[in-house]
Amino acid sequence: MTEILAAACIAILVVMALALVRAFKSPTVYDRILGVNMFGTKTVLFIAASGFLMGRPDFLDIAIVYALINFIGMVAVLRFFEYTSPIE
Amino acid sequence: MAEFIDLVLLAMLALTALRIIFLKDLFAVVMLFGIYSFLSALIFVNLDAVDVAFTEASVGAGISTVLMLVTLAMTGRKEKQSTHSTILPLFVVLVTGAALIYGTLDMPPFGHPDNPVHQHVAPRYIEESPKEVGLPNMVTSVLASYRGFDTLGETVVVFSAVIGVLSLLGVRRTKKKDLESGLETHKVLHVVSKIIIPLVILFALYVQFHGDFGPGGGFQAGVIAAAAFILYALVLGLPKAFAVVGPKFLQWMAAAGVLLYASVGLYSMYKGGNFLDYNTLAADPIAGQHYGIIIIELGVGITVFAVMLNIFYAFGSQAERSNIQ
Amino acid sequence: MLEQHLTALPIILPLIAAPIALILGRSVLSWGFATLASGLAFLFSWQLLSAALSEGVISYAVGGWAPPWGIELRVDAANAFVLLAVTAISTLVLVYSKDSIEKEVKAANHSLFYTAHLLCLAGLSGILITGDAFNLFVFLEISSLATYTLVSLASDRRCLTAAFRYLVMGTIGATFILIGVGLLYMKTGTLNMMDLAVRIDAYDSSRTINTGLAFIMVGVSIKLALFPLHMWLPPAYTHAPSAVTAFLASTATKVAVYVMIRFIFTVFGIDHVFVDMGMGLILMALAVVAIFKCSYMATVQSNVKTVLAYSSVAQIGYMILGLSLVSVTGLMASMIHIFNHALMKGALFMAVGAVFYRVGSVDIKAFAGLGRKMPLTMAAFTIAGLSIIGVPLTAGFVSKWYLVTAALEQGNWTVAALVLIGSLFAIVYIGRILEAAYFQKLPESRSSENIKEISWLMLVPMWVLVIANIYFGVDTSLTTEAANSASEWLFQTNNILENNMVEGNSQEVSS
Amino acid sequence: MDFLDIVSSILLLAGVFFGFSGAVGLFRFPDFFTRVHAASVTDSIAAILIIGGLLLQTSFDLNTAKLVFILLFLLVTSPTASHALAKSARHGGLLTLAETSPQDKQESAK
Amino acid sequence: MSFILDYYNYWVVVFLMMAGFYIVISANNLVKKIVGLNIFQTSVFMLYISMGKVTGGTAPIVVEGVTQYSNPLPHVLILTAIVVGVATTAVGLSLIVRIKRAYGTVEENEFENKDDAI
Repeated sequence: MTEILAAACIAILVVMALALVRAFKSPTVYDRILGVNMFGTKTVLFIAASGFLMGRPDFLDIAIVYALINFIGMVAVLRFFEYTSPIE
Repeated sequence: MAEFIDLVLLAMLALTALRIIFLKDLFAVVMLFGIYSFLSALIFVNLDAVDVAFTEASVGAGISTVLMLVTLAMTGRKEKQSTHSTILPLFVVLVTGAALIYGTLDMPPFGHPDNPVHQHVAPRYIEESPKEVGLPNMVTSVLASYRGFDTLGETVVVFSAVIGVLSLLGVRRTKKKDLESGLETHKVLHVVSKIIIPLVILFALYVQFHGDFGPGGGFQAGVIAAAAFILYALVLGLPKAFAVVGPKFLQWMAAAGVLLYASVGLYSMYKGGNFLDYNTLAADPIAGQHYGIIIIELGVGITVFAVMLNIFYAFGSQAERSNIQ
Repeated sequence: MLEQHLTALPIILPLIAAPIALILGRSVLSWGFATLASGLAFLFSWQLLSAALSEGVISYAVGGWAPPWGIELRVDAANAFVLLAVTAISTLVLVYSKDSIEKEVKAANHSLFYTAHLLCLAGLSGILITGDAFNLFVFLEISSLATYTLVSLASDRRCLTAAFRYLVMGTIGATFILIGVGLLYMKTGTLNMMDLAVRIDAYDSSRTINTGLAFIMVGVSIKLALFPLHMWLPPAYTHAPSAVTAFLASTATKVAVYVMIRFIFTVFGIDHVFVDMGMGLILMALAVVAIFKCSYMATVQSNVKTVLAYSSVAQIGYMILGLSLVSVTGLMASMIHIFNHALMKGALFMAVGAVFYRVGSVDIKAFAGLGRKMPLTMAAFTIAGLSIIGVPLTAGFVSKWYLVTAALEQGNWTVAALVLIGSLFAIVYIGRILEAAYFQKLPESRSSENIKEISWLMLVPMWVLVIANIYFGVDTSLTTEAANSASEWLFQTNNILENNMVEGNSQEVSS
Repeated sequence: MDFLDIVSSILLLAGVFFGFSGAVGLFRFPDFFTRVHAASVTDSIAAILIIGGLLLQTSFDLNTAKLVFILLFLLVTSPTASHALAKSARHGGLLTLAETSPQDKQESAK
Repeated sequence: MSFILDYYNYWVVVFLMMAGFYIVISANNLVKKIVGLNIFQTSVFMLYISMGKVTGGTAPIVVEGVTQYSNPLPHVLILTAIVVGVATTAVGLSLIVRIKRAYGTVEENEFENKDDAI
């Protein structure tokens, strides 16, 4: 089972890396936000999976915080665009 | 496995930092900073510092990023071309970095259990604190009891931050005519936020009172509760948030939290112990530690909640003001 | 009960008073309350100094946890002496600030001002009293955050950029200290200063410890505005409200000098810093350059607050020069100068603030003819200015005297001569202002303005400091006794710790 | 490996697969609205599958409750965020591929 | 090879610190300076947390059957330091907002020209 969890963790890391690349370089601002958002949700999954991998799954609280902060960040970004034009 | 994950995360961090140096779009810089915070919190989880990760995720990626975004809304998104020379900063950084690398050469190896750090002082926390303080979470024991004075200082730091922000920005009550702020057009967001906010506050209470047994505590709970209200203010607009908790009330709350903390210390002095000596709070030292820690964590939570929300109010009301003009 | 907690009270008192001052809200109420709290802190630190002089060292375990595990407050002659100066100046400045602030700070911010002042005082007392390296960082940040706030409260927009620059530099400095403390912790496993001192010696030649020392030194140098890192200081002092400048100029940098002394003499040990690392020469060179470069800068400024700010950087040079001589007398000269300079600069900036209160400008031109219009203020300025120059019978003379003595003790004629030449610059920049005040006529255009002497509430604290300047210039027993025992104490602990190290090593070998 | 472990592994791997395909979609789809579609749909399914897989690893205690909470939270917030983002992009004046090059579309329809 | 394994963590952390430090002292835009300051501080936090790690240890919350815990003290210190960091950030950002209102710009070289020296 550990191997499967480890494989899953590594795969999620790869997805995170791809999202990170999108956040680094993207055709439009919205793509960047999309990349950041995807990075956030994948991080939540990563924490959950790695908690089981490391044998201390009682730290899921952190994953909840991540999910929450990710959402608030998105709302803040949307609010930000009410003030400034998103087109670069 | 932990080492491998550590390495991958460090590599991502390094790339993010490099990218931030060269980006000129400040919005992207702030987004990447949020990612940087998230990543470093992941590293903290991976290095067993769960309480720290908790705080870093909620503070660094949450509060700091939101505040930076609000500031950007007022100051503009583009960094202009610098006229400074880059040679001198580069030189300073290289010298400092070289000094640090030189310093690493005699460092105890990473993660080795025989390192001085793990041999002196810390063993007592690990071995004795469950007996002396009676809490399974050693970080909370050390934070609230052994180094309770530091934590009092930390609460006061937060308090001084709100003094600074209020004196610089002030919180102005918005007028009737700009009640139409908030993300009015996003109906789905309204509904979802209204469902989520009570859950988040519930979660904050859980973090506040479960901090003795798992990751969390007053500071994290305060930030999460503040985040719930920030979400409310973001979606429904500041005036509606003011109607729920007003800025003046928050100011008193912030002061009250610090006083609550300090009063535990004063009471223990009155009882004949030293400042913040919780053993004297009850007949049984362990019970005394329990009471002391619960009260001071509550004080920290109250102050941090009030301060974070009030800082957001101050920034938000400035942004709305500059938006109207 | 108070006896037992004397060590903790100077920190706790302003710390608790700050939120109460905010809750009080009304300007007059929070002013009275803040002054009361600061005055009480002064009384306690007075008792603390006498206790420290008689008992040697007083240790207080916060939370009842014994030192390396809990946080220790540790008072000896050295920090009790500086603490006395800090609390005294704070109380006087608070009395002074009631009127001064009304002119320079928005009414809505008055209670915030007093709160921030109390926080700053609590932070400074914390830095002085704590015996724990990380706790020092926490209090350093409390005082710094309060300071940034205080500086930015002025009405001139330039105070904002000054405060921002101060914030960036200050945070870099604090982060450097954090790195340094981290490196020490990594090698020793402890944060308590005495414990660090004992355990560092076992790692004397370690590269990690040396890097930690370097980072702490650079970080503290930023905080105390040692010469090449002083760029934040002149703008911050120039544009802050006058009461704030009077408070900061006479306390904040002094406390940072104390931190440097504490780290060099107690934590790292003289041999390590001066013999192995050769820091003595670097510090001495920087101090001499600071004295000359910044004294010269002071002579060419037109804003009187800037003149005094550059003069402060130069005076810090004297303090560093004293400790870089590595002798009991040299360190004693530094300690005396920390105390005396607080008295001088406090009085000078209060006088300048009084001029701003009446005239609305602190440009050197604005001083023209003030000798007649504001005789008491300008008399105070003159006496404090003479003290900066180092005229006999003033406090400034005493500190320069000991500094020169310390240099001559080591046969270091060059340093002694440089100190005296540096004083010549002080004659020039103080002389320019006095010349304007007494020998120039009030311009016609301003003769109609109603410029008169300021209220007694501002005059009394100013004159208390001026009289202290004369008193400590004539009767030097208190300052020299305290500074001497402080300096001897520092050398003594250093020696004890080094002997301990030798014994400890032999024990380790034998076991 | 007992039965639950096998099911759990299958769920995990399937979840990872969907997550990965979403990330690829982020790069390969032609315009923003299709990319948002790829990202948000796979986000939800990946969350369901991965957390479902992890749920089978718990012994029905507090952790189970927390996992369910995370899952519900993600299921509510993630699509909301994507929806709000797409809406905001639409209001901000971003066009779909079809709108930017109508000729191409007609030609390809023929 | 073991040398690299022993220290790679610290080296990357030093690199991160220096990247943050570089942004602080070279950036012209004040917001970016604050971002740099945050990166600098966050990296210092990582230095502390790295030294608290014990290989094979686990988070310092007592569970049955575990004897090897990581060092809780650096965690406590960094909790405090994070709070200090966000406090500084808040004050710095509010200064930036005021500077923007007073000068109309947040580029260092632009408002430097708008005032006389000092």
